[in-house]
Amino acid sequence: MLHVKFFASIRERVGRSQMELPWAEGMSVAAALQAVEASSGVALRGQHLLAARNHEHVTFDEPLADGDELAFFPPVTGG
Amino acid sequence: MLHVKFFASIRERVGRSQMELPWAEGMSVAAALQAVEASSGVALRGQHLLAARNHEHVTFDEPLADGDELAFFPPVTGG
Amino acid sequence: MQVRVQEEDFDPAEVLAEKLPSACGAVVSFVGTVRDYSDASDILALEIEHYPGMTERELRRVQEEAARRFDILDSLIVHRYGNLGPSERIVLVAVWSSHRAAAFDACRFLIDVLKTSAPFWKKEITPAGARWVTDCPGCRAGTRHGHVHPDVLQES
Amino acid sequence: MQVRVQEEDFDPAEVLAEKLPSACGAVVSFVGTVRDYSDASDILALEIEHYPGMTERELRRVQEEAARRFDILDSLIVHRYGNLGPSERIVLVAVWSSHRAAAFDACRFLIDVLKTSAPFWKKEITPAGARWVTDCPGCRAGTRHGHVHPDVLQES
Repeated sequence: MLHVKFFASIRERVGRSQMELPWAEGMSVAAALQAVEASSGVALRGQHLLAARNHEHVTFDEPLADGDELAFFPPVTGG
Repeated sequence: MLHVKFFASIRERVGRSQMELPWAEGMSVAAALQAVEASSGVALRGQHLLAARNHEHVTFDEPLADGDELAFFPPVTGG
Repeated sequence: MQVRVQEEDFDPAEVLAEKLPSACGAVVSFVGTVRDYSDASDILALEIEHYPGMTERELRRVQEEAARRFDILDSLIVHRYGNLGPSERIVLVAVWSSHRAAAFDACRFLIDVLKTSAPFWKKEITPAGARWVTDCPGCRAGTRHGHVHPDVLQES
Repeated sequence: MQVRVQEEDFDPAEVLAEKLPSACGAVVSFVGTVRDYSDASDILALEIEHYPGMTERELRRVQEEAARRFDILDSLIVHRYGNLGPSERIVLVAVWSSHRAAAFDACRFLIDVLKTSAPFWKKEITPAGARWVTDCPGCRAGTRHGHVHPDVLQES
């Protein structure tokens, strides 16, 4: 199982702050994003998007492990 | 008349914090410094020395006017 | 080194007074506040969202990088989230060092890197409605930068 | 813009809280404190001498130059004189600006220029006795710099 979180404009676009996704061997962040799009019916690919795996910034080719916390969010604007 | 002030290590070297000097037409800061040395018997030329005229940094060729406040001091070390 | 992520306001003096290493000669601090304007429209308030857990972790990572890069004694980051009105404090970054050059460099490094890596997002509440701040300098300049655009996933 | 030259201590929080222009987005401040060591010997205290009148004038001049060079809203300099013990505050420089880059640049400019032009002199009181701090970076480097050496008066 993957625990997926959404923040800021991505959270609003998806319409929820989190979802669970089935995990599959060899799954990357990009594959999980496709699963999010399929599950929510919302296209995210045109957006400026960052991903984090277990609280660390990762690129979209990062492989995932069962139980990971995955997050999608727009470029950060803190400070 | 010139009102001459000394600060920090220069004050201690001269042995006083101020003196009055007669002013002469065409007198420069360098000439005033020579007069200070003659009057105090203390050589200042080997020192790292700055000069100010009426509260503004000046170079030693700056001409002086009657009644000026002149100051000699070492490089500043504030902050 | 300390990181605080909190909803409540903070008193810069109080947090700075808590720590002063004895060999310290310089303290440089940066306080970011809510401006009452942004581009054309008036800002009534700012909503700051964060990612609990990751935000703290990322701020600590940035702090550790600053400690490696610069000759400093200590650093502190305080960042707020939630609803903030005009001129309220958002963030405080402070650096203690024996010498001022390292303190200035490290403080600037911390706030610059924090702004591009710590998961905080700002939403501006204006008379015309609410909108997410989407200022990404890298996107604007079109240069290679911190985040991947999914529309170029195939290339990466 | 404000300059304060005073013997008594100051509370950075209090002086910073007094002024906050409404368009302000960034406050950068520098606080310089007495270090408890300098080169090899321990510092028991610092005596700071100044030139009443010229010191204030020179600080205001530096402030005006910063206001011309950088896009800032306000600045403040507080500098103490007299007898200061280890870890006591010596100087505070603060800059208010809409954007942080200008605030950092102006604050650094103010403290750098202040250190080479404002008439303050430090005397270190150590267990081995008192000695004037004679740190002139220009003299050390042998480069052309802010003050004239009387031993080269003939050349100038």
